[in-house]
Parts: sequence; C-alpha cells; structure tokens
Amino acid sequence: MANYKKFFVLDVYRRIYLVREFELRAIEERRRGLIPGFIHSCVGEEATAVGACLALHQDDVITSTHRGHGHLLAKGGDPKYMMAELAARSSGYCKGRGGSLHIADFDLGILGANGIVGGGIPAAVGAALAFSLRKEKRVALSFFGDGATNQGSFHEAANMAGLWKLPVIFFCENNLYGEGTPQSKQAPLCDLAKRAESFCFPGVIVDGNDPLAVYEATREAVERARAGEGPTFIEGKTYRFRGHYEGDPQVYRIPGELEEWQARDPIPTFRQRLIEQWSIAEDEIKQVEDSVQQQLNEAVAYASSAPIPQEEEALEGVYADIHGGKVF
Amino acid sequence: MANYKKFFVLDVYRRIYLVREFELRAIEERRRGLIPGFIHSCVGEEATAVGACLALHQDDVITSTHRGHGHLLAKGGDPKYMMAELAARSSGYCKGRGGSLHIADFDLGILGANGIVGGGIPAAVGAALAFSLRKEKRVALSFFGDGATNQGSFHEAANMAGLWKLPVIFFCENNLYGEGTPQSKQAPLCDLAKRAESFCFPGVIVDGNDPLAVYEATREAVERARAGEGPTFIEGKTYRFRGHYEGDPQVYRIPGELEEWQARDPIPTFRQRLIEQWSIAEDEIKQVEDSVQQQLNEAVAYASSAPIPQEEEALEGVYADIHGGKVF
Amino acid sequence: MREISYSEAIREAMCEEMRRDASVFLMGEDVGVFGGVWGVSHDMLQEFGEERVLDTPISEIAIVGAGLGAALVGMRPIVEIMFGDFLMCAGDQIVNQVAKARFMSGGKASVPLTIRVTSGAPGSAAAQHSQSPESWFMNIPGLKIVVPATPADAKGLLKTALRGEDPVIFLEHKMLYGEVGPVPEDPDFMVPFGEANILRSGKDLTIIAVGIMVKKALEAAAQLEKESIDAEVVDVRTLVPLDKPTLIASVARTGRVIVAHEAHVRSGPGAEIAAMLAEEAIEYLDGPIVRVGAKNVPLPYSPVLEQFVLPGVADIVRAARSFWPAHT
Amino acid sequence: MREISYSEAIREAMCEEMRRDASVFLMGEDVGVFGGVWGVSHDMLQEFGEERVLDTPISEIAIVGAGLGAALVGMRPIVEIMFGDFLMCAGDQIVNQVAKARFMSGGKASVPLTIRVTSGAPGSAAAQHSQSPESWFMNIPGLKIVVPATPADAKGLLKTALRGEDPVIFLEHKMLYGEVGPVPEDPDFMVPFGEANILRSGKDLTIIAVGIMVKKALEAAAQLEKESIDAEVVDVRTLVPLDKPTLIASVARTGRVIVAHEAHVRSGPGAEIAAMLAEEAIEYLDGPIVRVGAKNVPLPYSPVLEQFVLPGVADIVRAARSFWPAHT
Ligand SMILES: Cc1ncc(C[n+]2csc(CCOP(=O)(O)OP(=O)(O)O)c2C)c(N)n1
Ligand SMILES: Cc1ncc(C[n+]2csc(CCOP(=O)(O)OP(=O)(O)O)c2C)c(N)n1
Ligand SMILES: [Mg+2]
Ligand SMILES: [Mg+2]
Repeated sequence: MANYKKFFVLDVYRRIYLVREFELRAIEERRRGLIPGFIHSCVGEEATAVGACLALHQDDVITSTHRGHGHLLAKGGDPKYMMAELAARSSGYCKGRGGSLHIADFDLGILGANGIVGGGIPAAVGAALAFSLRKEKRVALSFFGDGATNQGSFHEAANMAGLWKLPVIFFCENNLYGEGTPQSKQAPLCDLAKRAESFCFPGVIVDGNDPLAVYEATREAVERARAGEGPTFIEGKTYRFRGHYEGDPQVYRIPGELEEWQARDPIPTFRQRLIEQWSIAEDEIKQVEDSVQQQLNEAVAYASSAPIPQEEEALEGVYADIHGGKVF
Repeated sequence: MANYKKFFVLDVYRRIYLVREFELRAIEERRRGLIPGFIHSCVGEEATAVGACLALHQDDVITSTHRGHGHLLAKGGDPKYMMAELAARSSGYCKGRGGSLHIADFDLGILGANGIVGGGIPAAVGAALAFSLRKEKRVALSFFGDGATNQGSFHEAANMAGLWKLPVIFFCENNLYGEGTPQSKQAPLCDLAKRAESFCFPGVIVDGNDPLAVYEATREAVERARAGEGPTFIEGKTYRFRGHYEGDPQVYRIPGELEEWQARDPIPTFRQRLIEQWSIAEDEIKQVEDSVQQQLNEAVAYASSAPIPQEEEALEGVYADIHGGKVF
Repeated sequence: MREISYSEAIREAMCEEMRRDASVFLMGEDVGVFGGVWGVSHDMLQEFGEERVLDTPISEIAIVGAGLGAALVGMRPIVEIMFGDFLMCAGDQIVNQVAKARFMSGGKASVPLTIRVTSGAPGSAAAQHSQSPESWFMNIPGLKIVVPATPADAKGLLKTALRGEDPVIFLEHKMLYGEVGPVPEDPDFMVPFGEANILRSGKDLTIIAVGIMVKKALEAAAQLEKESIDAEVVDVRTLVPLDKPTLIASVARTGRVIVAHEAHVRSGPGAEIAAMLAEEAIEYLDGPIVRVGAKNVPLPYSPVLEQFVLPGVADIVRAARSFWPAHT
Repeated sequence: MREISYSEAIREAMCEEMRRDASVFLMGEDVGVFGGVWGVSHDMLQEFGEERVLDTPISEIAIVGAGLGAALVGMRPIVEIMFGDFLMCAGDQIVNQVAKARFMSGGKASVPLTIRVTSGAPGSAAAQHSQSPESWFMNIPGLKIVVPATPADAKGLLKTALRGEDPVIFLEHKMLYGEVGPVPEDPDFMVPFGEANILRSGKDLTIIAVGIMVKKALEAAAQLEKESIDAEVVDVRTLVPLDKPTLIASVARTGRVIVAHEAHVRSGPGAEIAAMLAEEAIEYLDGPIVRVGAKNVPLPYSPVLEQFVLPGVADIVRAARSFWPAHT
C-alpha cells in the first residue's frame, strides 16, 4: 500500500475532503434557505464513494441512491451543477426537476441517484448487459445500502447478473442503519457480502472508512468484470455520522456508537496517514483543502445566482416526442 | 427407515397414488371437455407434496402454486370438491370462481394455490408471523418451484422469516425447469437450498422422488419451527413428467432426460419398496389402488353432475361488505 | 369537542382498536422505535411492545404479503407503507393477492388488512416521494380506497377499516397530518364507507373534492362567495366505494361540477367520478365536467415548478369562473 | 395486400427492426427456446442467436429494470412480460424508474424501452391471468400506452415504439393473436401514436373502442345497422397519447357515445376517455356517455361467470339501443 504515489494519495484525500465539505456546505445552505428539499448526507461515508469510483473509468457507469452526493462527486460530478440542482436551478444537473434524489449525468456515466431503496440496482445490471452484448469492456457499479439488500430488486438483479456473468459490481455501503432501524433488525446476518453466494459470485468485505482499501477491492472487482469473470459484491463497513436526513432526531442510535465510529472518521484518519505514511507536508494538504473550499465557494456562488426555472419548464422533458402535445 | 409401520407406508402410497391418478383423471376429463381451464399437472412430483404435508397437522397451513393439485390433496383436499372446481361448478372449492390456480380451503389450512410465481410465499410468512405472535405452535409451509427462487417475493419473505425466526418452511420443488427454461439457465447454481444461507436458516436437499425422505426432512423442519428455532429451506429434487401445462409442445427437453427420471418414477418405485421392504402383498396394494380409483370415479361423477354457477354468482364474494351495492 | 390533529386522530384510532382487539397489530418500516417517519405511531411501541408494533426490513412485498397471510389466519394487520410511491414495489401483492383472495376462494378468504400509506406532495420531495396514488388501484375489484380529509374522518374511517373484513388502502395526505379539528372521543365513533360528506351547501356549482383538495375547495368556495358564486363542496371520503347517489344529487341541484384532486388529471380519481356523472347525471349538467388536478408531468423538485404542476385554490376558482364567462 | 396474423405481424416488426438496428434485442421469460408462450417470437432465437433473444429468469423486476439500464446506455430493448397481470410485479420499475427517468434527469435520459405484454381474458384463465391492465399506468406521466386492435396496427405501432425514444407499454390481446388481416410489407410502415382510426363512419352514435373491443364494436355496428342505427366505430389505437381531436370530432358529428374496453369499467381506460369528453365535448352530447367494460369483479374461472363479467357484442348493442328507448 505504501506503494501509492504521493500525488495519487493526495488526490484521494482531495476527493474525500471534497465530499465531506460538499455535504457540510449543502447542509449549511439548506439551513440558510438556498436548498429547498431533503438532504440525506453521506458524512462519514466518503471513503466508499471515492474508493469505489477511483477504480472506474469515465465510460463506466454507476447507479446511486438517496445518499448519493458522494457517489456523484466521486464519479466526476461537478459541485457547481450539483449545488445548482440542490438549489433547484435551471442550470443544475436536472434543471431543477430532480433534486438531490435524482441527479444524473450520462456523459459522466452517472445513470442516476434514486429515491427508491434498491431501485437502481436492476438498471446497473441492464447497463452491464448492454456492455456485455456489445462486447465493450465497460463495467457498471451499483451503490446501495445495507437496507437495500432486503429488497426483491436486489435479489432479482443479482441473480440475473450472476447467471449471465455480467460486468457489474454490487457495492453495498453497510452503515449499520436503514433509516431508524439498525441493520441487525433488518436482516439475520451482519456480513451482507455473504449474500453473493446465492448468486455464485465473490462477496468481499472491506473497511469502508479506508479509501485505499475500498479502491483496491473495487479495482480487483473491476478487473474481474472486464475479464468477463462476472460480478462481485463488495460490502464496505462504514457509518453515517449525521441523521438519516437533515432534521432526523436520531432517537434510535446506540449510545457511544457514533463516538466510536467518529474516532475512525475517514477524513482526519486519512489526513494523518498522508503525513505519517507518505510524509506529505501539512502545508500541501492545506493547499488542497483550500482549493476545495474555493471550489465550493464557487459552487455556492454559482448556484445562488443560477436562474430559477420558469413555470412552463415543468412541461419539458417528460417525453422525447410529445405528438403535437397529445401526451399531456 | 424400515422402522415405518406397514399401515403408514401403505397410506403414503395411497396418497402419492391418489395424486398421480387425480392428475391423470383431470387431464383426461379436460380432454373430454369437463374441465375448461389450463392444467399444470404435477405428474412425477407426487412425493414432494405428499411427503411434506404428511409432516403437518391439519391446523398447520400451506401456500401452494400453479402446480398445486398434489399439495392440496396431500393437505387433505377432497378430490370431489377439487374436481368440481376444475369443472367450474358451484360446489367446487371456490364455487367455480377460482379454478385450478386458486383452490383454497381455510378449514384445511390451504391458504391457496397461486397463479403468480412466488406470489404465495409472503403470505406463508405472514401466517407464521401470526402463529408466532399468538404463541400458537402451528407452522406454515410454502411450496414453490425452482423458478420462484428468482423472484423478489421469495427473497423478501425469506429474509423476514429468517430475521424473526418464524415457524415457516420454504419448500422448493426443484423440477429442473421453469416453464420452458431449464433451471440452469435461470440461476447460476443448481442447489437452491444454498440460498437459505443468505437468511441464516438451514437449507436441506432431499430426494424429491422419495416420499419418506421428504417426510423426514420436513418433520425435522417442522420440529425446529415448533420449537421456535425458525425456518428451514427444503429443496426436493424432482422432475415433471408432463408438459408445463397440458398442451405444451415441450421443445425444450434435453433428450433422454425424461426417460432417466421416469426410471425413478416415485409411484412404481415406492410401490416396489412396499413389496420388497415392507413385504406388503400385491393384493393389498391393489386394494388401495382400487379404492383410490373408486374415489376418483366418485369425484368425477360428483363434478359432472354438480351445478353450474348462475351468472349472478359472479357478483358474490368480491367484498364481505358491499355497502349497499356501492362498491360495484 | 376537543380538537386533535389528523396525525393524532389516526394514532388514536390505531391505539383504541389495538386495546380493544388483540388481533390488531401494526407493522412497517420504522413504525416502532422511530415512531413512523411522519411520527404517526410515536410511542406506540412503548404501549404495545415489539410484538404488536413491528419494525420491518425495507421489503414492501414482504410487508404487504405478510399482512395478507396474517389476515388469512385471523389477524387484523395494519401495515404501513411509508410513501404511496412505494406501493408499486408491492404491486403484485396488492393487485393479484390481497384484492383477489376473497373472490378467488369462492368468498371464503377474509382479508381484514389495512394498508396505511402517505400520499401527496410534501414540498420538493420530487417525483418518487410526492405521488398521489389515489386511482392506481381503483380499477382493481376487491380493494376499498379511503381518502380522509379531516381529523374526524381520519379516525372514523380508519376505525371502519380496522373493524371491517375487507382490504383497505388508506391514504393519508402528508400535508394534512398537522391539520387540527374536532374529533369525537367515543371509542365506537366510526365513519361508514361510501358516504360522501357535503361540507358546504351551495346552489351554483358542485365541487367534488378528494383528500387534501377538500380544504382547498372550501377555500375556493369562500373566495367564490365574494364573487356571488355559491359553491357546494362535497368530500368523497371514500373512492371505492363511491357514494354515487350523493354526488348525483348534488349535481342535480347545481348543474355544474368540478372534480378536484391532487393526483394527476389523466386517469386520476376524477376520471372515474366524471365518467360516472357523464353516464348517470348528464341530464342535470349545464356545462362541462371540469377536472382540477396535477398536470400530467412527474412531480418536480423545484418549488416553482412543483407549484405550477400541483393544483391549488386558484385553479379551482379559475375553473369555477369559467362556467360564467362574464367572470373570467 | 398479403394477410398475416396479429401475432406474425408483431414478430415481423421485431425481426425487421432487429435486422435494421443492432441495438434492438428481445428479452423475457421463455421468449427464446420456447418462442414465447404465445408463440410470438418463434424461431427468432435461431435467426438472432442467444445474444439478441434472451431467455430470462422469472424475475419481472430485473427484466424491466435491466431493460431500463440497457436503454440508458444506448440499447433499444424489447422486454416481454408474459401476462399483463405480472406487470405489477415490476410496478416500481415501471412507475418510478422507467416512466420518470427522462423527466427527473432534466430531459437527459432516453429510455427507448418497449414493454410487450399480453392482456385480456383467454378463457377460464381466472383472475390472475386475464386482466386488461390498459389503465393501470395511464395516471403515470412518462409512459405511452398502445393497444393495437388489428394486425396492421400491431406491426405499425410496434415499429413506432421501437424507433421512438420513449418507454412504451405495448398491450397485445391474447385473443387477437390469431386474427388475420392485411399488413403492409414496406419495412418503413409505421402507424403514428396519437391517431385514432375511424373504422366505420356513422351518423347516429360513436363507439370508441379499445383493443379487442374494436372487433366487437364493428360486429355490434353491423347488428345495429339492421335496426337502422348507424354507428361510427373509432379505434383509439393509443391510450397515451390519446387522439382527443378525432374523438371529439366524431362525437360532435353523432352526439352519442359508447366507450368499450375489456378492462373493468371502474377507472378503466373508458373513465379517462369519458371524462375527457365530458370536459371538452359536452356541448355535442345528446345523452349519457355509456361505458361498456368488464364488470367490477375479478375475472372468474367458470366460463358462464366469465362470459357474464366480460363485455361482449350484445352489451354494446344493448347500450346503443338505450339511446333510443323505443328500441329497447
Ligand atoms: C422502496 C423504498 N422503501 C422505503 C423507502 C424509505 N427509505 C428511504 S432511505 C431508507 C433507508 C435505506 O437504508 P439503506 O439502504 O441502508 O441506506 P442508507 O440510508 O443507510 O444509506 C428508507 C427506508 C424508500 N425510499 N424506498
Ligand atoms: C410472476 C410470474 N411470472 C411468470 C409467470 C408465468 N409462469 C407460470 S409457471 C412458470 C414457471 C414456474 O417455474 P417453477 O417456479 O420452477 O415452477 P414449476 O412450473 O416448475 O413447478 C412461469 C414462468 C407467472 N405465473 N408469474
Ligand atoms: Mg444503511
Ligand atoms: Mg420448476
């Protein structure tokens, strides 16, 4: 692991730091009124998003979840257009129609966040099927939570992928909760990677708070996928530091649990490693952090001044072809 | 195994023979025009139905499938009312409204056959939940095919059952095909019992053509369930001798496969064992067979002369309470 | 009479029935520890314990299907589906299992299952968390569909559902939870299904309103009064059964009708109401049947777009004025 | 013009488009080796191979979801759902994913996905294999819903679906598969969406018919002719988009209207058509808008009951006569 080049690990840090700070900024801007909708932040879970997407190419695709900001940023999403979308502006990723739950960018291979738990998994399998049919060496990766592994959609999609040995990666972010219900009260096992055995592909458990461990596991899975060896299930063990959504009273938390996990906060932990393992100077890190802050300032400024949609825009984009208006 | 009493094994034979002959008679009566609808016969699969239901009490419940005649007969269904239902008569189990796919009898614990693959599995879990909440020592058993294990309903129901350790048995009749598609082209594994591991309960494989082996496996599962130890998945390996439905051209069969399985036909095989293992006289067996034939003659006679529903009966039984006709 | 909120009224109905009848229990995602994401079942876990207030996995198929199975063996389950949008995850269970069990079994199955579900747009929740599934299951015989608009109706209709023998889809509008109004304390207070409620008498125009639009219709009527348009406001209360006589009689008196609901106009509940009137009350009509509902586009995230898509008081007022061209 | 069956017409459209466009492929249960349980895709596996005619597991969620994912990365999948009744197994994918992908992404997602599905009662198939899901998704913006009634329309409308950019639910009535009629051989023959077809001009009455009821409406019109009632028969061809101008113009000419479909009357497609006419064409109406459809009870197994529940030629004739009380 010490093999990683300095510029690489610094870039990894930049990415997880960006995700963290984006979330904090979005939460702040929601409080200030710029952002009208719900936010399900991924604070504490930056390493899974970043580590996994690092192993992908731009023309690989992902499907994401309600807790998707990290995935989207990690896959190359521009904070400007993301913030503008959260602010419901016309120049946001979805022109203000989708919001946090539905950000997509097909050029970046982001097939969409999703408001339905488990809802995006079958589409990832379908994209992988297309790649396989067209003999392209692309892969699809689907992010989902521990809770989503109890949905029928996960099971059906995983079975199809295992059967056809499709180039798809099932990335489960096991953050120990589905909304207010602990994972242990949602399924009779805590190592969800085991579920891959039902579909005859490998299930791998990884420290979801370590971006490099996640990266390595995903890289292996991507290699297998590109080599035609089929899917992999990766379970990243992690933890959500904030509420399920902003405003969640969090009555359900086990006392002490949050503090335990905060001691393993991926951002300061990895920052410390930069210094200790790669001998990166505090200054250099600061520079990266400043540039991220700068980027986020710009994103917020962009979003704040971006145009608000006009009413009639609501009628656009339901269909490609509206048959002379007959479909409304 | 040789421990079984003669009267018991003779009764087992009577049951599997009844299922076989019921099916053949139904097929015949369909050809002759008494039966209007589709028949998905379980010829070749009698031992799973009979062996499993032998391990149940009358107040235990089952959910069944499109291939359900054997399950229903084994759980105590009366051939008369079944034949009358197939003949769409008012005195059939469902007053002619349900037909083969929907036979139910709540007094016998038959919660219903089902036209939806995997559709009945969650209800079995719900019944088991009710038993568990009420602290009753009853169990629920859900029959389904290999194909149904690829449905989301199976996965969600099995997870809930494993999580709550409910007294339910998942009985998979793996007959190697789902309609015209081999099981091997529907899932990447052939031992479906393995799927129980995803839900932390035992998965057991059993010779589905041996009613005693099935009985023993189910009895153990029932004991576990009654003892509060949770679900069991039982996979009975078996084979369907006839088409998916009567009329199926069966283009999909692998040459020689049918013959191989016919050599292990549960009816003559078990009959031979009666003679060899339990020294039962040919005569005694004949007597049993004759009484079954007699019973089926009566069933067909009953069905043939049973009243045909009156048109207006179609409006009954949609709701318990029709609010002065307002719900139609 | 003491006043409580719509949310408290629903909770009260559940609690009273659970105290009264041991077979009633509540199950759903986060209904226990969390108290329901909308807070409706707060503290019910404390009173009734884990055996009667069950937090489930995120498994809508299993939740509804288990409710069905429990109902079939004598329980009276209340299952909560967190958002109406997620009903479709359990579509098969609702449409093919729950709705049809009684009929298919020849009237023998009883399915006293209440599916409580939130509906409507809570504001910038976007396309997968804002739908009004009022009409999605109206085409399916066997279900009853209830749309309470006031705290008293919420309590009284829920009690009717819980004491009835048929499956009910009980739609709770998210933006009504906070509405406060008088609610009888009589533990046997019930509002029968199939009885529309004339909340305001008027002679010029009938506004037939569904759910949250009842409130908006009353506001519209108050505005119209100033323009000397005397509007009658009728709350349908239940869509199935629909109180045709009351609706027809109102239209007979006024000769003009607007049907208002938050669901999309196309094939919303207003389609059925309008079609029924066009069939049975056309002789009374002095003008078109005007539908007011959400535009036929998915619910957008942006507040501007969302307000444009959703129907409001102004839309009703505008529709009403259109009957008297001089006003417009 | 050469005559072929409805079934062959569908097959021809698929084959021609698959030859023309490498991105078109077919996937579904038993569509390959079996050739589709209704035989529609017979021998397509032989011509196009396993990579373009895919037998899937029995996993409706995965089938539709994979179709969506493949479409999002540039394919034009045709997915077959064996019975319309099973659409609800994939309800979430259809309603929340497929229908909304374009809108939620700000118009960027293209979902050229055709969901072919059989509808209607084939005779004694009972409640879970006989439904007409024509209106189930009409309330959902983003989908197009197509109901071909003739072999030529089956081919031409399917081609429009396959060359379009929007998701289409393509409903094939099982009892029309054998219907033979003239079908153009021109490989670019397409029937546009949103254009109703006046199959018979008449001056006394308009019969707006959906799917198989077109045939029955023509039969009814022939009978009515003998009674000097001159009926116009209009085939809607697509329910979404709906050709309002043609329907309104017809009603303007005749002043009387019957809407006929096989779906249940309550909230069937006729509800929307009638409501639209009651809103936009009421001034032309000389009588009630009469709906002819299946009674509001699940489809029964018994032929007697089923015939009673289903709408037929006689029901249309009777409805027509009711406009002229002297006739009845
Ligand atoms: C089908 C469905 N059911 C329920 C919900 C409500 N819901 C939103 S997020 C969530 C919890 C998801 O848990 P998990 O998959 O572990 O993801 P996490 O929130 O922990 O990242 C729930 C229940 C939903 N969006 N979709
Ligand atoms: C949800 C659903 N999809 C498809 C079908 C059509 N269908 C009926 S039986 C069947 C095959 C079922 O296979 P399996 O579960 O192995 O049972 P078997 O017929 O072999 O007993 C299929 C695909 C259905 N009835 N329900
Ligand atoms: Mg989680
Ligand atoms: Mg099978």
